[in-house]
Amino acid sequence: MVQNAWLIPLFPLVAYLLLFVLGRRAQEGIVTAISVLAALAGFIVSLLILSDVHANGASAPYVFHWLTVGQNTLSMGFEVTPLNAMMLTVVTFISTLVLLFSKGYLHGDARYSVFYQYLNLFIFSMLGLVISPNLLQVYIFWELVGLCSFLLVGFWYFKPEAAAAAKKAFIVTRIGDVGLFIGIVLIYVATGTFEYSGVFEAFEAKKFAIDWITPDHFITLVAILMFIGAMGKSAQFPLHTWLPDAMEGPTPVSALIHAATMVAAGVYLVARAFPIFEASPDALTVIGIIGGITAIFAALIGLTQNDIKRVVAYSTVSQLGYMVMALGVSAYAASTFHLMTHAFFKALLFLAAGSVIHAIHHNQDIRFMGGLWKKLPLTGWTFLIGALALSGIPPFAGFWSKDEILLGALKSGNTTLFVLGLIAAFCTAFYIFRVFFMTFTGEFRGEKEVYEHAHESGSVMTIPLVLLSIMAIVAGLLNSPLTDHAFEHFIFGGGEEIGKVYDTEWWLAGLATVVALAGIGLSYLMYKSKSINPEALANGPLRPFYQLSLNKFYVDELYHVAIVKPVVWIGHILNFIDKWVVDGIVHLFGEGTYIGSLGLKYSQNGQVQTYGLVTLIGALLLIGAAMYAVGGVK
Amino acid sequence: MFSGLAITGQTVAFFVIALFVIACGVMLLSMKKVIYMALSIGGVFIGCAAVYLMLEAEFLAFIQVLLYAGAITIMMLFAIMLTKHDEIEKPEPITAHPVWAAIGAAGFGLVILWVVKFSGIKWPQATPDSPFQGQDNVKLIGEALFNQYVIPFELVSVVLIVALVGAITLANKEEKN
Amino acid sequence: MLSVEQFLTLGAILFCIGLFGALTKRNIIIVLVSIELMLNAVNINLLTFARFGLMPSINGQIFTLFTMTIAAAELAVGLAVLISLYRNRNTSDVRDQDLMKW
Amino acid sequence: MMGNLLTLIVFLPLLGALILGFVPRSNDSQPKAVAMIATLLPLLFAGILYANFDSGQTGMQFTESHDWIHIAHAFQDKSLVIGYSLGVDGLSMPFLLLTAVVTFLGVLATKHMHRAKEFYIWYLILVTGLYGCFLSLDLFLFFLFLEMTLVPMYFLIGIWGGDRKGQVATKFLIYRGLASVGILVAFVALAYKAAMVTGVMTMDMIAITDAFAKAPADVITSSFKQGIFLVLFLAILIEEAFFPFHTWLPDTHEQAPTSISMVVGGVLMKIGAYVLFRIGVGILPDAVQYFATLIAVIGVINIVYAALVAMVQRDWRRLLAFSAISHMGVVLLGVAAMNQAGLQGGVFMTISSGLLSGLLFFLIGAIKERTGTTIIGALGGLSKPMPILAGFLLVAALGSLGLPGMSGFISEILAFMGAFKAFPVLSAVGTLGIILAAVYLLWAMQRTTYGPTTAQLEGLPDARAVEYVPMVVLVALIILIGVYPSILGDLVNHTISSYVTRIGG
Repeated sequence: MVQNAWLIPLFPLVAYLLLFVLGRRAQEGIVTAISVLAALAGFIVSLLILSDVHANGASAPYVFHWLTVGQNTLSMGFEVTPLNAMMLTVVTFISTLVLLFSKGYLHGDARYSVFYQYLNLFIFSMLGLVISPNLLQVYIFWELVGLCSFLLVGFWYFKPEAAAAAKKAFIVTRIGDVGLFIGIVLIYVATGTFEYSGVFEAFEAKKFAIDWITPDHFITLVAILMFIGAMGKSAQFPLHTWLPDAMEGPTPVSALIHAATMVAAGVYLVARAFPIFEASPDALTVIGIIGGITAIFAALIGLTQNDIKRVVAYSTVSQLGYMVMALGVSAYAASTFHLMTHAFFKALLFLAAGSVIHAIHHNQDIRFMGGLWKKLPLTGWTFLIGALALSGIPPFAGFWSKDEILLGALKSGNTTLFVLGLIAAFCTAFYIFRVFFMTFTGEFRGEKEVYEHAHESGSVMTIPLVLLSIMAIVAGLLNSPLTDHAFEHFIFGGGEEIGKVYDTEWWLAGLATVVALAGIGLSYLMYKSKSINPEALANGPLRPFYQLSLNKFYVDELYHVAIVKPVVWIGHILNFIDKWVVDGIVHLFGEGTYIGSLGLKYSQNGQVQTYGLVTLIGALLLIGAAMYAVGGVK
Repeated sequence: MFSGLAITGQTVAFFVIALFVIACGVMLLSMKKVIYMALSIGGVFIGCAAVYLMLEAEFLAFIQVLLYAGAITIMMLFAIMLTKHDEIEKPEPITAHPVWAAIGAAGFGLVILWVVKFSGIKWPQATPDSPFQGQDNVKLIGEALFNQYVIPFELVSVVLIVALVGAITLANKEEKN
Repeated sequence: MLSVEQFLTLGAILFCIGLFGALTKRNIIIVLVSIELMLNAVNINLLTFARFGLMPSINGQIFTLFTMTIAAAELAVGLAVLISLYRNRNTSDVRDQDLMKW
Repeated sequence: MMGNLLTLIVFLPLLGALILGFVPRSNDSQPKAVAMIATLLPLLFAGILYANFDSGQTGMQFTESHDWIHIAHAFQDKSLVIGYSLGVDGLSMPFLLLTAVVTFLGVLATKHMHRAKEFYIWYLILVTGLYGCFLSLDLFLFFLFLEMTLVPMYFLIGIWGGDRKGQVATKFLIYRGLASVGILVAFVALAYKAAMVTGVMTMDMIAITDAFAKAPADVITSSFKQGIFLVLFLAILIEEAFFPFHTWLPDTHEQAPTSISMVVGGVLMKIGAYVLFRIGVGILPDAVQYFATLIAVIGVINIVYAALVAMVQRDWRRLLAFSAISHMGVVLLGVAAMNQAGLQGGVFMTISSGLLSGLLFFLIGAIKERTGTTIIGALGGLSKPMPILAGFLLVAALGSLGLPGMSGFISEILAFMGAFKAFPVLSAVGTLGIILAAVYLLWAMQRTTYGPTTAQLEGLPDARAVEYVPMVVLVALIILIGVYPSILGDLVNHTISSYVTRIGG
């Protein structure tokens, strides 16, 4: 079965080409049918492969020749490992549901078919990224998913904010991508190959064809460069700013790309290339710190945001921070496990949020929501499940995976990271329930008419919610003591352990649960029972902090002043130099010649005899000069 | 300069002719009336024809008389008649131009004289026997012209035709309007 | 015995007279005449080498013949231009023909 | 047939120009038809050549060689031999195909012109010059064809250009004329030195290459090679519009008509790169190696400088011109690396930049035709009235900023794979260009096709049927190279390998 893994990305590619040929006026039903069927077929093949891998372990990569460079060959191909079999399944599963959900969400949009084209292209690229057997191919699809993200964020091109957000998403991730680019090119220069296997061997042997740096430093350098790529894609601090803005895109896009799949690609890359990172303790420390900072930073911002999608987006950033932190403390299994569970419950949260937004006519501000439980019970339930999973309440998925990460952080001896993670967990529970209470309980604060018309969407939108809810509940059990850590065994492919694995500490699980419950409780007090007035807090003692959080710690503004403006200014200065100095010198020659000629033209008096005389004397002088040159008159 | 030059009939004739030619040339420069200038050039042409004879180019000497002394001089005279022929060059304030022209021309002449006389070039020894001895000059020219130089000859004839047509057109143009 | 030198000297003197005339005379006809003078000087040189040169041959005479032909053509066109000019501008002074100045 | 195919390719356009001379002036469609045939036939022949090309071979193929000018004792005892010789190898084949495609599409892209007949006559002469440059195996012949591109360009800009056409045409002529001087000096010096080895002053490239390859060090000293290379390199900097000799390019693109912009950006500008590969790397590899750092520094300066300047341009065409300069900086960086990946990346980038420039200038021309402007600020929301054009513009911009799956990416990564080996730090600075390319292209895209549509842009027509041909062909080629780079890589691989082995590295 494994040798047929190439079919999985092929399905969406074929779907994309079909839709492209059908054109933008294809019927919605046909478009949806093609897309969903393709994704479903991919999902089924993925499941078969998953079981195959579960039984037989990883396979060698299948590669074919792509380009010859002198004696070296660059190849493309595919491979199946436990990690990417898991990813394939998750991606195709969520893709199927999101494609289905979009039928309701995008219904009636003039560019409905285009939307599905882009989504299919994205799914193809994401799957291609996952099954890549070498870093070059990873980079290719890495950029392609970025492109699709750009296209989909800017799908409503006529909205200036959407256009700006799309551009920002592409450029900020590209800054990271350049890090990755340099990283893989350096790896190629040093090892002569892009293939994972060859690269890992070289890194283990620490033998590199590079002389300007010691092998150890080289490993650290490359690891950090590659991690910069991951930072961009997985929205790690300080390259996180694009992800919340990317919420300008349609909500299904946010669910698929900016929650479940693409943003996890950074984590996936670090996990897939873990031997590179493992070889450099310094790089791992950096990764852990960045992950920890991101987790707490995004969680703090999430506390005060009012846009329902942005809160969920910041929670995504925060959770990605968790995964990265886990990798930084070598908790490989925990990280990949959290990657999977997070994909389920975050997609769920986004789709539920989308369902809410769809029901109340594309309003996203939670200050103008409330009391929607009565109107949207199913959405309410599923959102609650997602929120519980995110908060880490047992037995929901998030509990098991987050607990593993905290355990890893604690056991690695890095107490700071552990404490950061714990605080972030508290914040997470608080803000997601803040959203829940403000959206579903109390009185509706928007226009009455909207509330009257709000109703649960059709089955195309609710079925995905239900399915994801189920996964959000049960997925966590896969790596619990109850199933004897089945996921861990699977992800290690029956071979030796990657990273570090620890036995469950029940006291820690209890502590995490208590912290999460505390967050929920505080949220309940503030937004449900109203026994604490949040306004008073925000305007009172916590005002500076509230402002900081509300304005996202002014990171965007800082970037604008410190990077964007100076670069544009440099551009203007250089343009000025180009126009007036470089081209100015050129024009100076031109003008100088012209002015000189203006004076010289008076020597042209039109008298043929004068010309003749001048020629004669000139000739004589030349003869004299020639005679002088050959040694004078003998 | 002329040391070692035996005084023979030939040399005497040469010097007489040369003096005549140069004198006519100087007259050309110094005459005031245009018509005299044109006449003195006739003298130069005839003198040149004599020089050609001394150089054993009988045919060319003949052509020279026919073409230059005959046709061209007459054509000049016609041209002068058609323009302001009685015009006398007015004396002008002396400018630097003629002075420089004189210096230039003299300088150029000196250079050539230097090359001819003092540069130490070994000129080929003059042979008393003519290289064309016993051969008919006209026949020689004719053979060369119609064998070796037939293409240049044809081209020259084309040039002449074009010049003829061109000259007529140029001179005619005004009368139509 | 006359040799190359004498004829060349004569040619040089004639040439210089022609040159001076061409550069200083005001009447266009005379300028043309001066140029003819220079051509004649050249012809003398050609014939000199045809007779006294290292490899005496008839070629020099042929060249002279061509020179004469071209000179005749030149003069014909020159005089035609002159007539035309005179008709248009009523002058035959070289110094008045300065349309090509700046 | 095969024997004379190259001559046919080179001179068919010229024949077309000759035929155009007999077409009545008033007719508008006939000149275009003639021009189309006169560029389509070479395209077909180039296709035939490509089909019969043996990419496993390093030498010249389909060669034609005739003695042309032979002057005995031209230099002391050495005779000067100039031949009419044409041929293609793995290096010139891509350039030949590029020329064939872009020049044909350039005719298609030409809209109604005043004085159409003269336009096409000049255009076809230009095309012959371009073909000749890439196919000549003789330095003299090459130079002749190079000059043949110069004069038509002067008139094409000077007559059919924008409001500053006179000034720009002159600027173009002077700049490229200067470059020609440098090239001529270098060529003569090369031939002269080669004569010291072979005994015959031949202008034949192959003979000179061989002579230089096996000349003992005391006959052709390394300082002499370095001197020639400096002169040649200076000429290439001008020819290729590198900082600080680049200012003719933005002006030219701004003022030239669309099809001419396509040909300039697509082919004409690439002659400099071709000379760099063929003469610089091919004949003087040790000099290139000697100046590698200098070349790399200039390359990096170009990448970053041009990208920064492009960022603040107001006119699409100027922006694209600077973008092309920035891309060609990558070529210099790749060449400076003097290894397989770098050189191959350089060739890839040259071809890719040619295709992308052709496409982008075509699209901007199409937009200008509809909206009457290329000022970025005056456009906006074009996706609504013309989704097809906007879509293609997006594809072209993405290709230009190096998106994988298109030709720009594989070129960039190959060049950097080579460059990082030789100059890690400089290359790292050069990668800034990758970010900046995204910044300025997406910024311009955002302002042009995204956002609300202004009232006067509402209802403008989208792409016409005939406009699909250039767009689809160019995009197809760009994607083909991006997805399956072997199609280009296999062509150049062996030739580049033979260069690399000559360096011994």
